[in-house]
Parts: sequence; C-alpha cells; structure tokens
Amino acid sequence: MSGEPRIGVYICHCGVNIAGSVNIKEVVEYVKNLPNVVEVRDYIFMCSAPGQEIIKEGIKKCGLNRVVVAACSPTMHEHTFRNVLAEAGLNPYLLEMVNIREQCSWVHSDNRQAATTKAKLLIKMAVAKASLLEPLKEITFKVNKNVLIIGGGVAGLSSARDLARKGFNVYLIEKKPVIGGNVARLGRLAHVELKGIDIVKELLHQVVDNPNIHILTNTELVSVGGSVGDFKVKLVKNPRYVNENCNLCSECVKVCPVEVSNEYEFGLSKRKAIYLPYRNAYPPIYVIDSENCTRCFECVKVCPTQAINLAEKPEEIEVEVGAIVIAAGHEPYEPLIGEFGYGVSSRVITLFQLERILDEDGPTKGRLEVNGVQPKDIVFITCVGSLNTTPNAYPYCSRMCCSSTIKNALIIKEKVPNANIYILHKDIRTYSRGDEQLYLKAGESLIRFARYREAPNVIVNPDESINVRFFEETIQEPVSIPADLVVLSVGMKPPRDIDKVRTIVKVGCGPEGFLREAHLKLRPVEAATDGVYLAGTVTGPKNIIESIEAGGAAASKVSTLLTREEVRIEPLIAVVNDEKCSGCLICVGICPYNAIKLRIQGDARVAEVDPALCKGCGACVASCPTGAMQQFGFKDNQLESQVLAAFTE
Amino acid sequence: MDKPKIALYWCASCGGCEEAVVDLAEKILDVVNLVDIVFWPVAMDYKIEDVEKLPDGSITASFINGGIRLSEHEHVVKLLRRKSKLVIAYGACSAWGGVPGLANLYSREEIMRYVYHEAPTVENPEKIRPELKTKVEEKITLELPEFLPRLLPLDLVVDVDYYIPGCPPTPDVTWKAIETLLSGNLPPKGSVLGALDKSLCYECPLNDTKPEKVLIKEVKRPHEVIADPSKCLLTQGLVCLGPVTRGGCGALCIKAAMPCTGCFGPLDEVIDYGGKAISYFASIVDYTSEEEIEKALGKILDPMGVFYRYSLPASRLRGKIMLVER
Amino acid sequence: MKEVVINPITRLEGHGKIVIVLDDAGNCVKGYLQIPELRGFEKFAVGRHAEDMPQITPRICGVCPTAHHMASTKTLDDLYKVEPPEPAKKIREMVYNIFMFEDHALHFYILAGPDFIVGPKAPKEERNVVGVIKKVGVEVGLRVIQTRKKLRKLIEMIAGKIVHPVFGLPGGISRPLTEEAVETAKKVSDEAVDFALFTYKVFKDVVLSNKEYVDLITSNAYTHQTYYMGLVDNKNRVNFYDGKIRIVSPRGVEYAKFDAHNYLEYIAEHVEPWTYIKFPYLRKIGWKGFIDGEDSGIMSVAPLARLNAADGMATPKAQEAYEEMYETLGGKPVHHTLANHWARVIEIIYAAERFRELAYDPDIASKNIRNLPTATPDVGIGVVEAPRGTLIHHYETDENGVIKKANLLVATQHNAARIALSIDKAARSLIRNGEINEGLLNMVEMAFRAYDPCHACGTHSLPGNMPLKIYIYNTEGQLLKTIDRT
Amino acid sequence: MSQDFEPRIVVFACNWCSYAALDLAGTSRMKYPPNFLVIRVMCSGRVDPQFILEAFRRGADGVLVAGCHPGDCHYIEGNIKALRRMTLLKKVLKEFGIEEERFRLEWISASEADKFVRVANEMLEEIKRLGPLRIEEAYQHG
Repeated sequence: MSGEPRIGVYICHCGVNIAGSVNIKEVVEYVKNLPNVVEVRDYIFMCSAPGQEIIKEGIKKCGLNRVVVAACSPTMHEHTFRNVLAEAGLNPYLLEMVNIREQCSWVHSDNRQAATTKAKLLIKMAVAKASLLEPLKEITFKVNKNVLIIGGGVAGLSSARDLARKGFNVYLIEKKPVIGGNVARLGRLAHVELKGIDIVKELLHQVVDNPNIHILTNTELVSVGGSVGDFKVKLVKNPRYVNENCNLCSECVKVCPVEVSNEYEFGLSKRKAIYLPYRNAYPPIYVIDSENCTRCFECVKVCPTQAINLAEKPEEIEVEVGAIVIAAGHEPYEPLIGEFGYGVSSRVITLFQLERILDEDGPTKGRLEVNGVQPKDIVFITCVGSLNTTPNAYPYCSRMCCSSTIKNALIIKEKVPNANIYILHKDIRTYSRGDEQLYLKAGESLIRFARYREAPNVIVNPDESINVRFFEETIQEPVSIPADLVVLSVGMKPPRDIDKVRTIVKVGCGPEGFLREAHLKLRPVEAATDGVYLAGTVTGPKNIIESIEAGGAAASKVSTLLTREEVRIEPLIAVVNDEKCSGCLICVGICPYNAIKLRIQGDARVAEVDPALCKGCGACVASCPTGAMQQFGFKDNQLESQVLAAFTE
Repeated sequence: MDKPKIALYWCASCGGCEEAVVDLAEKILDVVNLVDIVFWPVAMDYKIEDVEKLPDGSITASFINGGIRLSEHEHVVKLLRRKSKLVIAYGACSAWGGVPGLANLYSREEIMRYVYHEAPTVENPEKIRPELKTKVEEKITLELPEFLPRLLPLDLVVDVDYYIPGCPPTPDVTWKAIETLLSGNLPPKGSVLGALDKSLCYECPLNDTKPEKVLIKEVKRPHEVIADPSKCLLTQGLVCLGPVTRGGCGALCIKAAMPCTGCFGPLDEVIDYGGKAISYFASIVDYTSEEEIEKALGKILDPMGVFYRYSLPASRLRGKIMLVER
Repeated sequence: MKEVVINPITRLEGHGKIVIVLDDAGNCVKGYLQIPELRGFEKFAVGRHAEDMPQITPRICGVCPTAHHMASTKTLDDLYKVEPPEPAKKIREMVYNIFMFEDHALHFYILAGPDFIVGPKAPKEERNVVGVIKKVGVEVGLRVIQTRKKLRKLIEMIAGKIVHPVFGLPGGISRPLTEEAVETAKKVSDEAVDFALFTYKVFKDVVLSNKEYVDLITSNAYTHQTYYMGLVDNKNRVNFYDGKIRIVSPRGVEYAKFDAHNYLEYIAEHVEPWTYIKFPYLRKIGWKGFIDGEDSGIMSVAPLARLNAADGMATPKAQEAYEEMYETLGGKPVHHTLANHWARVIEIIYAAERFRELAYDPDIASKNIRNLPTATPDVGIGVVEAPRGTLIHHYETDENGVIKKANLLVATQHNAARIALSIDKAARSLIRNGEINEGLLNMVEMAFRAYDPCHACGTHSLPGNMPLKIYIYNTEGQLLKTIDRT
Repeated sequence: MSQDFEPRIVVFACNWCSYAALDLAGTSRMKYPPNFLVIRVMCSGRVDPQFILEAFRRGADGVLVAGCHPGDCHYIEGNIKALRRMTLLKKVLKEFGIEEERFRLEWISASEADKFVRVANEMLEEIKRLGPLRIEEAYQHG
C-alpha cells in the first residue's frame, strides 16, 4: 500500500475565491519540484464532480499512493475528498488537505504575492506530512440495539413509544417517583377535550404493556462509558419503600403522622410522608419520602398487603445501550418572594397553580377559590420570568404561556361567567395552530387585554386587597386595577441538576443552561457527542405538540443509527508501541476518558488504548516519556515533518 | 587472522569512563586477549603520530568519551574517524555533551573571565589568560589547544556509528556492548548499545508502587524531603527522570533513594531529551489554574540543570543563544 | 635551543604535556609541564540548584568522584547550616575511607608498582602490572583486583554509584544502610586491614630493602623544600574527612592552622599564559615564581604533605609506620617527592583501620541518617582530603539555594606548582649533554607520577609496552630528530 | 531591525476552537499578516514542547500555540495539559536565551477570529522589533 510515496497534489481555484488572490500557475510550478510529487493538477472546483474525477483519474493513471488537496478548510470538504480516495480504491486516510482559502486567499486578498508564497509553503508542509501518512482502518463497533431515555415526560414517552414499536429495547429512567413530567399536572388542554394527565395516560398505555420498554422511576444516571453504538451506563434506583402490592387503600396515609406541603400541587395542598403525588399518578403506588419520614413504622403496621419495606436500599443497575436520548424536560420558573407580590399574598399564584386549581382532580376539585373564597377580579400577568421582564427573568420567550394564559382565562369565564379578567401582556404570541382563534374568542368573551412595557406593580394592601398598577402602552396612561386574584404566567427554565446529567453524558449547553444541539437548524435533536440525542424542552421552551414531535424526531434519528449493524468512527486515535512502552503509567493519569489501561505482556506491563473510549485528543502522546504512544494522523514524525518543511528551503 | 584493532580516546571527560572500563576488572583481560589496542593515551603511550601512520579504516572501532571542548579534541576525533570503520560515542559526554555541556549556558568569554580573572582566589592584576601561543623566556613558543566557543557532542563533529550511554556506562552495559560488537551481527547505524530499549521505569524496582494515576500536587527538591526508599520517588514529588530515560543502569540511583537525573539519555523516538522531559513532567502536575500550575512548577528554579543535565549540547538549541554572537 | 616534547604523558584531568628545552650543549635548561584542560565548572555551577552540586562536581574527576561528592555534600551542610546526625557522619566517613583505601592501593600496585617493585630501569615489557604480579606473585595480583572490586561494590551499595556517587544530601545521606551493606562492611573491613598490612610488608621487602630505590627516593633530583598542607583533627593527626587545615613551613614548623571558612585569607591562585591550570600559593607569602624555599608561596599537598603537616596518625598500626618512615628518612619534614609512595602506604593502613573502626560502630546501622535543613542558605564552604590532596568547595547562593557563585580548589591543582618544579628539576638534573634515554625520560615521568595525578592509575594497567617518543626541534620549530623509546 | 525582515511564525492550532477561529477570520474576510503558518492538531494538548524547540531550531522567529479557553476544551482538559507544559517550556526558552515575545500560548475560541488577528499583529510587531532568531549563526565557531 504505502511504499515509496507517490503524491498527487490537486489545487482548487474555488472559482475566484482562491485563484483571485493566489497565483495558481506559480504555485503549480513550485509544487511540481517538491519531493515525492508525481502529479500536480489545478481545477476551478475540485469538490465538483469533474474535479473529483480528476483526482480519481490521477490516482489510477499515476499510481498515486498519497493525495494532497489544496482547497478550502478540511472542516468543509475533508470528508468529500476522503470518499474520493476511497472510491478510487485508495485508503481515505492517505489524504492531506491544505487550507489555502479560509487561511490564505481570503485573508491575504490584499497581497497576492504574499498569499502565493504562503500557499506554496502550506502545500510544501502538507506534502511533507503526506509522505509519512499511513493507511488507517476505521474503527467499527457492533451496534447495541438498546436505548436509554433520560426523562419520563411526554417527549421521553413519545420517543420510548416510537422506538419500542420499532422493536428496540428501551430503558426509560425518571428521577421522580412519577412518570409524566409537567404535562401530567396540567388541567384541561386547548382544542381537545383532554387533560394533561389524559395525554400522559394515552402515551403510557401505548408504552407500559410493551415488553420492550423498561420504566425505571426514582432512578438517576451515575456514569456513562463507551461511545456511540456501545455505551456502558450505570444507574442507581433510589428506594420507593412501597412495592407493586400497593392497592392505594390509603390506610397508610391515615396513620402517617408527618404532614408537609405537596410540591406536586405547587404547595396548594399538604401531603403525608407516604403519599401519592397527585391523583392518577403513574405508577399507581404510594411513595415514601425518606427525608420527612420519621420511621415510626405505623404505615408498615397497617398496610394490608405488606407493600411497605422501610429497609429498601438504593440499587445499582448497569445497562448497555447503543444510543442515549436526553429528555430531561424543564422546570416552571419560580418567582422570587415579593416578585409581583408572589409569596406575600396568597392571592398571587402562578399559572401552574391555577392549572391545578381548575383541574377536577386538583386540590379544589376544580372549584376556583382562593382561601375558600371565589375571586371575581382576576388579573393575569404574562412574561413572568421571561423576556427580561424582571432583573432575574430569562431573556427568551417561553412560547406556551400566552396560549395557556388565554386558555385558562376562558375556562374561568366558563366557571365564573361574571368574572372580570384582565390579561396584562408585553405582547401576545399565540403562534401555535388554533391558538389565534382562542385569542379572538377571549376578546369576544370580554377578557380585557392591556399592554405593559415596565413590569406591573402588584400592591398588596393592608386589608389583603390587591391593586395592580402599570402604564398602559396603548392608551398611554397609568392604570390601576383592583384584583382579588393575580395569576403570574411563568415561563420555563432548565431543570435543576441538568448540569450533572450533561457532564456525565458530555453534552454542551447554551448560556441559559438548556442543552445545545449539534446544529440549531440542521441537527436539532442531536447532540455534538455521537450517539446522544435531545428531545423536548431540555433544549429550550416548547409546547406539548412540539415536545412530542421532538420525541418522535429523536426516536427516528436513533433508529437510523440502531438499524445499522455497526458504527464507524475516525481512527485518529492513540496507539501504543509495545516494544517501546515501559509501563510507566504516565499516560493513564493523563487520559480524560480513562481509555488507557495496563496490560501484562510477558514480564512487563504495557499501556493499552481502548479504541472505543479514546477520543483522539493526543494529550497522552505529548506526555508519553518514551515516544511509545503515538496518534494516528498526528504522529510525532508527521508533525515534525511539517515544522521542518516550513523552513528548510 | 588479525585481532580487531581498537582505539580509545577521551575528550572533555572526567576519566570516569576510563574507570568504567577498568571496572570491567578480570573481564578487561579477556577484552585484551580478543583485541589489539592501538591507541589509548590513558593506558598506553602510542602517539597521535602513530595513529596518523595507520591506513584509513584500519582501526576496527574507536571508543571516544568526553565532549568536544578543545580544538585538539576536534583534531583527534576527525583523525580517528578517518582511520576507523566504526566510531562509538562512549558515555553521556560523548553522546550528548554530559555535565560539562552545561557550560553552553555561558559564552567562552564569560567562562575565561570568571576562571582566570574573577574567581575569589585568583590574584591576577595583569589580567593574564592562557594563550594559544606563548613565547617563553627560553625563546621557544609553547602552544595550547583552543577552548572552543561551545562544547559539542561527538556526532556534531564526526559521523558516529553507535552510542554507549551512561555517566559513566556501567561495566555491565560496557560488556554487553562489547559482546554485541564482537558478535559480528551489528545493529543498525545509530543504535544505542548495551542498554535497554525501554525507560528506567521498566526495570525500576519501585515502578509497581505507583498508583494507577501518577499525578503530583507538590514538586519537591531532594534536600527538602526524606524520601521513602520503598515508594516511587516521582509520586513523592521528586523530579525523577526515570520515565524519560533509557534503562539499563539497574536503577542504581533509585536504589540509593535518589531520583534518576537522566544519565542514560533519551530513547530513540525522542529528539530533544529535555523537551520531552518537561512535557512529561509538567503534564502530571495536578492543577488546572494558571496560578496553581505556576506555583507548583515554580519550585524548579533550574530547569536546565534538572532536565538538560547531560544533554544540553545535543538539545535542539545546543545551549544558550548568545546575544553577543547574534 | 632545542625543544623536547613528551606528549601525552600520563594524565591530569586532561592531557599533560612535558616540554623539555635543551641548550646547544644538550643540557636541559628548562622543563615545562602544560595542562591543556578547561571545562569551566566554576562558571556553569552558577544557576544550578545547590543540592545538585554533589552530583555535578564529581564530573570534574571520575577517578576521585567520591572526594568531590563528599566535599560538595559537606559544603551543603554548611550552606544550609544543618548538622547531620552522628550516624550519617560516620557512614560518610566510612565510605570516604573505603574510597581513599582503594584509590591509594590501586596507585601503589598498578601505577607506582612498576616503578618501584619492578624497577625504574627494568626492561619496559616488565615495567607493568604483569611485571608487578611476577614479582609479588599471581595471587597477590588477583587479590589486588578482587579487593578493589569488593570495596567498589560496597561503595556502590551505600552511595548508589561508584563512579559519581549520589547519596550525599545536606544534613546527612539519602537512605539508611541495608542490613546486607552493614554486614558486608564488617567483613570487607577486616580483609582491608589485612591487605593494608600485607601491602606495607611488600613495600618494606621490595622497596626499602633495595638500596637503589632508597637512594633514588632521597636523591636531590626529586627534592623540593616547600610548604606542606593537610587536614588535621583536634589532636593534629591526619584526617581525610574533616578537621582544620594545617600548613607547616619547609622547616617543619606550623605556619598556619585554620578553619576552611578562612581559606581565602591563606590561599591565592596564580595564572600563567602557557597552561590552563591555575597555581595556588600562600597568599600572605606571595607568588615568587617557580622556586622552592621558605620565601616562596609554593606549597604541596597529597600523602607526604599530609604526613608532614600532621603530628601523627589516629590509628595504631598507621602511627607505627608513620614513626618508622620519619626515623628512616631523618625526621620531619621530608622533602623527597618520591617519599609520597611511602606516605601513601601509611595512609592505606590508616584508611583501612579507620574503615574497620567505623564498620563495627553500631551507629552505622542506624536509621537516623538525615536532618532536614530549616535555615536560609547563603554561603557554604567545605573541605576534605582527596587522595591527591586538600579539596575545597565554596558556594554562594540566593535564598532559594540557587548558586550565584562557586569556587573550587582541586587537590592536584595545589600541587601544580610543585609538580612543575619537579619536572623542571628532574629534567635538568637527569638530562645532560644531550643524553636522552628511555630510563631517564621515565625517571622524569616518575617525578610527575609520584604525585599520583588523576588518571595515572590507568597507566601501565595493561600488558604491553609503553613507548615514549621524543621530538627534538630547533627553535624554528623544525624537527631535527626523534628519539623512539621502543 | 531592517524593515524587509519578514518573520516566519508557526501556529499550532487546535481543531475545534482556534483552527475554526482562523477559518472564521477567512469567512469574515478579515486581514492578518501572511507570516503565520498553521499546523493543525486535534487539541492543544497534543502539542509537544519538542515541536516548539524544533521550530526555533529550524528557523522559526516565533511560535504560537492556540487552544480553546479553559473549560471549553472539546476534550475536557487538553488545553490545561498544554498550559502545564508551556508554563515549564517558557522557563526553559528563557534559559535558552529566546525572548519571551517569540513564544505565546493563547486561548482563542471558534468565535474569536478578531482575537487571533489581534494576537497575530502584536506578535509580528514585537518579533520584527527583536529581529530574526539566527540560531545557526549563534553556533559558528570562533
């Protein structure tokens, strides 16, 4: 294969992009005389079909065993030209690209001579390196057909459903003791005669009886090893203390002495230390929160089915999967105490609390009442926690709040026809299908819309009565509205400890903390790390429809990966020369991926790189004291040859 | 048939290499029976003139120790190269310059001035210095060889066929090398003879005491600690160059609880011993902030003496780039 | 004028070159010794970590690296103002005496041996170690080689390496002795003492019983009246490892006795343009040129000088031998250069006896071998007696122990002036009327070899003859004729 | 120093941040001096001080190592390893008599094309002021 290097150099004009400021003729003449160069060709667009033909032809006609392409940045077309080599029967890694566009012609267009000289040198350096290139074999793994889905919200559930239907084995893990995420606690939804829980139930019932799906609640991610197609995942299942025998007879709840506010009802109601988060929660099994439980064992005594075991311990679970979907969702924005009177007056609540109040399964069984009294003058304030409304608000629009606000206002109108409802907004964004009609309907229903720019001032009077003061932008006058209920339409924020998850799975995040896609537009449900996918609000605010779509999209991306028998990864990884390795262990401590282990070989220990774990950074190579560790494509002699070529005339 | 002819010569060396040969003890007599020594100023009184009379290439092998410091050294090694089939750099000084190579951190002028004018004991009001030619009262001229501007390793002056490492090479290494040479099947040109192709860690008795991840928080200088002789010295914070140094010495210093200072030089793949040494050592300093890294590595106030002790003249930059000479 | 060049002669850290100048009558008018060697240690020591000096300075001389290592280590004790624990001091001194013993023994048998045991005028093919072995017997020859090997192995066990030891650190040594080392030390020290006494017997039987040698020793050709310098203990007895520097005048009276810290008051160095070596002399008396006598600052070191500068030896057998020598040679001081060989044998006995004392001292097995420095370093000066004489190291550092200035007075250097005298005098008194024969030239070399300059130990160590060529030039530098000693 | 002196400066750029920044400089049609020759590595953690010494040896008038900002490394901490090595290398270069302006380690993210341009101009100016690094001449005998 290798033998005496026979190098072909192909210089691209890129139209005038390169030829415009680099004297191609001069470069061609220069390159002809470089060592090992047997063919030099230039063409207007090397990446074009005819351009690629020129290279293939050269490889065959001139018996080339190395190819140098001087064109744009390798990040642009390295893949293209590697394929060209492959198609011509040459190992794709015998290609060296020279960046004479982004890093030469474009930045030196003001100095043709300098650009030409630099192009020559860059090609000379590449030719020197090319002479030392070796054919490399791509690393392939068998693809494991299992999938891990992190997060049991609607996005995760829809991913799970689709993948299970395609026959893949799915592990769905949820940190909380309940499945369904935020949607499960939404009341009636817009446009459909369904409540949030119905959506979840629907998804669940397509999911729970599918043998391919393993739902693990109270379960968290511990570590992820391996890489695309072959992840080794460690999980921990925290104790629920109550098993499937539970029949929800609620004897235990009666005897439990501990009472705390119920976070699942946003503090609108109390619960015991043993409890069901909310009505219709799945799985339909009580759970004990060990923080508040006093271990009085009363519940154990009364449980007719012996479903309770306080001695239960956390359980380590290991699974192997080919892909990972992160659908960790979001959290509602929690206003600060005093922000719009929140926490100061019980008459100031969030949109989610209202959803619970209006829900027949909620704490008030759907009756609209605050402190036992039915409010009449109701003021909604939107964009709370979004669009920088207040200093600690997020800059983005949370997308679902406007529609959801209007939906709830209309529900109130049904329940309390004579209610005076004001919706104070910065802007109404009812972009989702059918929502605009809701907006119009609201207008017809005499729900009053008022526009603010400066955040409204919610004044809680000594007599508990409330006035909402703000400057109305349309009529350009200060306005004060008396209110006996203020609803804050809060937005979404990234879930707590998402950083823990993303550092374990190694996914980047944006400034607000939502996970970052590989490409905002081209790869919206893929993470930069191969084999990791992102679904739902974990990448940013979405409404239910969008979240379920994203779940499905992620699922189909996963299945395209998992339907392959094997995955290939670039072989530009570290490799050990056993003859030289002295078992000093330095590299082991340097590797950020624990990819290096020691192997006993004869009487000695030598380092061994696990190709599945090595990501090819080369840090171990530079730290290897003997030169036994090298990196394919970036060996010491290859890089040194470039340095050399840059100077020796 | 004739016994192979051998020449031995020293340049800027301390004589330790000769001692090492003498330390072959009884074996030295075996050597003498196997070869004809035609030149060995330390041991026999054949003259340079005698060597000049020999036909070119008639010496089988010349063992040369010491760096090239004087014009005389340059002259003799060029002569020996011409007369020899094989030229062998014997010992660290000849291979990479050795300890006297640290002189390359100073200019010839700085050295001369200090030694003959400024040293505290010197009484030299007329600022006399050794001269290349001195006419003495008897009206004859006494000559001295020139003190060259730089100390050079042998292979920067003549073509070198093989290297025998160590300061000095141990008798064991010397004997192995001799056996290789006498065996007839010679290794490729440029090979290092008598030592290992692995680093000292390979044969170090303390290598097994390392934790899985060798990372250090505090760099210690030898006088600051009482080292535990049974634990890897590197993991005790001492700058041990064992990982980056060719093995074969038998870890003598380590057995004395002193870190390796690198007298067996680099392995084949390494082009600049000191450069590789700092690359490896800095890598394991277990801090992430600039300040902490600077603080930890700041303990090393003499990187040249620590990382280039035996190899400065063979380093990529040879020694200090003298502004005066720019 | 004619010029005779003997080049190279046996070595002193570099090639030595003897130039003999003849007048037209063929009488030697001047003998020059040139030392073309310079490496600049004192300069490139600057910038180094002080604690590295005990490993850097031994590279000055691979024959007596232990001397430099020890001088340097003691300088670090002083620099960091830290006192090593007693056991550490004893281990250092023991190693040091082992080293002195093997170095001296080697010189006696293998370098000087041929001159004295075989005879200066004996045929060259016999004047080598083989001849020595013939004379004293094969088993003795082997015993020499084996004893040397054992001693050097022992040093390696304790000091890490034999050529360029590593175990010295400020405040002690790097590690305690292994049990093996402790036991070996005892065993070997007994053998060493036997061997020392045996050597003394050989010296008496072969050398002293031969009137020719005794005459040679006492002959005027090898006699200079110079000052003598050496380390003495608190009872003014010879000590190699530690003590005060004592200087006696050519008349044998104490001229000075001082702590090494004050060496600059007493010692200065003179520079000549025709050699790279510097010539130390007594500062207060001054440099008067290459002449001997009480008014010349030229001094001498090494075995004879040490014995002259002391009042006796600290061990019984050595003391006996000491008294015997001075009786035989007519009291102190002895000015005969060749008596150095005798003095060396006496020191061999002392080194062996001291070695045994220490080897059996229970402290040697102690684990308490190091005190860590706490003081801020500034200036350190250390001294030992190297086989070839007093060796002084002097470092100045910054507060981090990085060398700012270094001065090294190497043993052989102290003898440089007297060696030059000897060469000159020997040449002048031996080469007359153009008669230059091999015996004479060898006798000129003997003058030089008596001081045991570094690396002479290598000479004659191989079978085979040692030809010496002489070139006679005219002043225009044309070669008139060559005399071949083979 | 003579004005016609055109320094040659080697840049070791990490693939993910700095190399991308150089591409961005191109796509944004920025201008910087042509004296910089880029050698692409996957991570600044791959850069061995030996390469830098070799570059100076061969005639580089300056060397720039560019990597991702701490915390942004595509390989978690490769740039920190570079930082550790270059910290020690700087001390060594000083001892070799190479002025500190000739060697720089810079954090340049994929979006900081402007930073590269700034660094490049600074370096070029400083090195022109210092003049060429004529190593060979520094070792002529005599």
